[in-house]
Amino acid sequence: MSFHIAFLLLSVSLIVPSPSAQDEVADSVAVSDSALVVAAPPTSVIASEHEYDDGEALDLSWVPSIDDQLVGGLVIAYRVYRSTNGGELEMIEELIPGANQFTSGELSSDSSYSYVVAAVTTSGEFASNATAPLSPETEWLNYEKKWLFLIGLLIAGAVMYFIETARKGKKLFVRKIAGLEAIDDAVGRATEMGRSILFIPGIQDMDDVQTLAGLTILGRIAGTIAEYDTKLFMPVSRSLVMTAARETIKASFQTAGRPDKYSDDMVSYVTDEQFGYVAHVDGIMVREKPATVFLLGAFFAESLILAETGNSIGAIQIAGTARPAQLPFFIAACDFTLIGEELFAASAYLSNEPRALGSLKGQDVGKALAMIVIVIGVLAATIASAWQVESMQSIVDTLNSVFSTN
Amino acid sequence: MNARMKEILVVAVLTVFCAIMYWGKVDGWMTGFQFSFGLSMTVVILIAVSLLVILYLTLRGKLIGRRVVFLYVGISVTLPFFMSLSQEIKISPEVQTLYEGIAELPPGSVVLTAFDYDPPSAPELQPMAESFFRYCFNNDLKVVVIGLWPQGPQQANIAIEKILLDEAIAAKNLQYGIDYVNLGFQTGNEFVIQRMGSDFKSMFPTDYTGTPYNDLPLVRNIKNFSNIDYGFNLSAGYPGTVEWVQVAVDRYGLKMGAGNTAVQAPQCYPYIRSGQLVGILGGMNGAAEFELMTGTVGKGTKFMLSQSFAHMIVIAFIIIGNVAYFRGGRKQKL
Amino acid sequence: MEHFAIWVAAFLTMGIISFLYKDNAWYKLSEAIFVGISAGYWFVTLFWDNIYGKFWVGRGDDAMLYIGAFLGLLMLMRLVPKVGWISRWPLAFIVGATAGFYLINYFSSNVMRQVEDTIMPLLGTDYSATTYDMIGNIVIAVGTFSGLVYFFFSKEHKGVFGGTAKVGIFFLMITFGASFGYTVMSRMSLLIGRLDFLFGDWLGMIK
Amino acid sequence: MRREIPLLITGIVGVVFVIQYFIPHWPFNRMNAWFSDWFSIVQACAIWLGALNLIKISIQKIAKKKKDWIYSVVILVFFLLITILGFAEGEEFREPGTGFTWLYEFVYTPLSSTMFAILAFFVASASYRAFRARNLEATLLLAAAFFVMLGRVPIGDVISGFMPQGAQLSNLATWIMTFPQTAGQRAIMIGIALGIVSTSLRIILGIERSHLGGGD
Repeated sequence: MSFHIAFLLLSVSLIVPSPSAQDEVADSVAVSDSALVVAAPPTSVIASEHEYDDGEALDLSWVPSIDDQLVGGLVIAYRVYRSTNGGELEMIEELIPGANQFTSGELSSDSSYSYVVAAVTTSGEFASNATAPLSPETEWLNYEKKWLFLIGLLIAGAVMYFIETARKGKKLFVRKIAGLEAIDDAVGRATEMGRSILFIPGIQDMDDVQTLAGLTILGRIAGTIAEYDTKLFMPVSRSLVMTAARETIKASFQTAGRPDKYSDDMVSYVTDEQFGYVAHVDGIMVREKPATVFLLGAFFAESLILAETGNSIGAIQIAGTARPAQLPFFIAACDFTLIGEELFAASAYLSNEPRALGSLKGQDVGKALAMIVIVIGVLAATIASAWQVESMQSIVDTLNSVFSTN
Repeated sequence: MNARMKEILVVAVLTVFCAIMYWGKVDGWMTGFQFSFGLSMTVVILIAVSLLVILYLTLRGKLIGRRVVFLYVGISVTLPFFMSLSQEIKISPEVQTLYEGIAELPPGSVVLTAFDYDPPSAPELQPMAESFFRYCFNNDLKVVVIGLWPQGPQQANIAIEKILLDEAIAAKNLQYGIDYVNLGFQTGNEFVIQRMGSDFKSMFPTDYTGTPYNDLPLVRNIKNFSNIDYGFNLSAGYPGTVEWVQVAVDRYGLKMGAGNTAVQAPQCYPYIRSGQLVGILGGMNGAAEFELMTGTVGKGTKFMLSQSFAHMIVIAFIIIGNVAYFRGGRKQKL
Repeated sequence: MEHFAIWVAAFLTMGIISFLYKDNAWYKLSEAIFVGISAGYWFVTLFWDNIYGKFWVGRGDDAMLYIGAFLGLLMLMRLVPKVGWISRWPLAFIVGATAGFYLINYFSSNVMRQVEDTIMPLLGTDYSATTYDMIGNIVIAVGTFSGLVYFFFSKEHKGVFGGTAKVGIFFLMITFGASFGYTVMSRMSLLIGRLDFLFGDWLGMIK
Repeated sequence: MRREIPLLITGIVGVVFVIQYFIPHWPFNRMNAWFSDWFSIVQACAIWLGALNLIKISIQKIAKKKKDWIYSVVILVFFLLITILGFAEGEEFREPGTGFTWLYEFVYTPLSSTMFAILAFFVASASYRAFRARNLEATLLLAAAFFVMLGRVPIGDVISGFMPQGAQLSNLATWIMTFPQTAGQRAIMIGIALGIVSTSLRIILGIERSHLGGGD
């Protein structure tokens, strides 16, 4: 109870005006030597929970002082004061005239806070009543993201549903993807020519899904390589990728029944530096002249240097990346290119495992959903704006709010 | 003459060339070397004629190799350095909107600039950094620099040092810590941005010199993105503009513009359409346009001539390639 | 020293460029220097930044960092052949976290946001767009839709569906062509930067 | 067991990292930060494996006097040189004036810039070879590249100077970049994201697991 009384006192003292404000009043009067400018304080100051955060903020809103006018207004600023656990008021923010809300951050859910908003004139401050003490709360769920969650769940559910369907033995149709047909031929070609295969899993580390996708494809083709007994070499630019790539190849060789053919020397670390790595790989390419080059993973500017050098030595090149910026170069310089999504589909496709193929079906559900929403949304928006149809506009607004990520 | 002899000859010629040039540098007669207008035109015409000869050869069925293409690219980039020709520059809408976004900031606004590139991308991005800083300092905007690439903050320092030598800006007597701060580099890619969303200080406990965050008046009161009026990202890849948009713009609502290498820019165009980015400076052309908008002449403008020439050469070879294709050289592989 | 430094830089610059003619000793030398220097650079930098700067300095404030150090230690177990298999644990951890993080981030930024942005009126009276924008909007809607059709795996590209997929390929080709053309500029400017170094900084011919 | 535990770790960690996005509460709100810290520490440990591998391969090459073994000596010398400098110069190894910085500025930087810059030549040779009007698709690729390339430099507008304002090459380039290019990019981006969702799910569910090796 004493807590509240303390606040009452504090706010009263602020209204007529606060000690700190009083000093300023005295100062400004002394300096400007003008008449005292009195303004009404802001009213209805309300502190409320800042929604869906981790308990670090409170929202503050108020009705601006009636003397805060656009023309001839007396208020030159608003000051927000905060008291922590009933302690002293401290100014935390100064806002421009016309302001009516503020989010107070850097709070802790262990403390309670009370606020006072003061209208500032040339003569001093005129403070509102203090708000009731409030502690920010940590939420367990961010409801603003509920649509994201639901749609994500829908698509993830679809993927899992099809995986399960496929596992039960139902045959699912997946169309052919051009570049993938060529992979086995490319491995075979290297064998026939008695030359080697070069595999580049991009230049990113294991914390990029594209590297993972590249390695899973490596896992599939390493089996074929083991059977054909072709020479594989794989310089990499990340130590973790080196480790993972060795595990991948080893596992594939084991599955193919050729563990004896595996050697750690197939994978070697060069350097983390993008262009140092490229300089080395370029050199290896022209010296070793591999018959087949795989470029599957996350690529950056080096994509074209590698692909052009590979082209100049006459290698068959199969590339794939999800970096849109690099796709044009692969298209221009490689024999086959897996465009974006196809890179991720490739390992599922190559595995011929029903479950993996099922996941591609699930992906299509996502695409179908996107297409349907685009068609409905565009039609509704067009009708709404062309013929001013309210109901159509509300469809558009709903779709926008559902798909909005903010 | 066998191949080995040829190589030795090339090296010898190159050595002599370098020696003469270096003597020219030491002696001074080489500095600021320029072709006259007439000579420049002659050189242009000579290049054009030689391309026509190649076209003729192609029509006769003699295809040129990739080394000839390489040679032409080298020539077309080098010679314009010394030519006295000028060209007109036009402002594109994405540069216009970016400029307007900065121009509406009142003096004293805090601008966060993220330097996500390294020296190899400097030819494109450094001119942008320089003209951006020049604009900010001239208009009393406060600048906070960070980098998600290790060499980024160094690039920022190079640009700032250069800009501070400008007379108008030197006269302002800008103070480190008050008018601009370089918080340095932090590892963690998009996670850094994510954490900056709640607390800058936790990611940058000190600036690049080791001064504690709280001892820097400019940033002392900056908690997170809500205290930043404008974000500007100079990016050459990952992590870069895409990550800034995904995290800082989408999650924390930062208003943001970007300067990208020309290769990075197309990927960010969807973000302009959707309003996630205010505008983009794309490549050297973007840099030159921004220089024009802010009324300065920097390297971006200067190198545009080489740029134009190089483009013309590439286009000429595309035409020659197609001529070769339609003439029947379809089976030919370069 | 300054002179020497610029000569070294120029020597190495030309060594790399010489690769365009063919693989040669000058290039091999530059390449070997590059690999050695850059591997060492990252080796040292990662040690000071991550092991020292992140873990050693910060371990007092954030006990969670010990988990990272533990994972790193498990990774190093690879050096001991008998217990090398344990290094799969940190690898599994990283792969799992990456998969989870990418799943949700790409879903929200690329799927949700891009779909939202494609929802717009193609034409209309109260819409302030010009004809230019209208045509553009139609192009975007049609292009995005047909592009998605192209990526559809569950249906053979035949009939109307195949026709739409074909339109999708056209859009993809224009996209790639445009990106390529746009990139030429950037690549040329890099070369401009290097030649500016050779003719400006090294030979002093450009002011 | 050696195979199951890693799969279990991947699965659990994957799920946790998905749901953290929706939960602002501790400890989920710290997950991302922790992971980035942990990853960088693991990365810094793993590079020892890489570096030792590099040294091992170089020494093998030298010992067996393989072709070009002399360059392996160069690699070793420069690797050791910068490493020793970097450790000897202590925490301030990156300050101006250190040997490490000198090597970085005058050896590392020019090399990496030049390697990047030779792309200019490859862009030209790739355009010369690949942009040929073989069929409708290739022609569209060629045309888009052609117009954007021209429109991006001032000389494009000199060529199209006879056209009215707003219909010049630079406008065409901008139009291609803003509309058809955006549409194509968008389709690619949506596709990629769905591909990532499904690949991530396959990893989390343990369907993709080759990177975790066989069961030895």
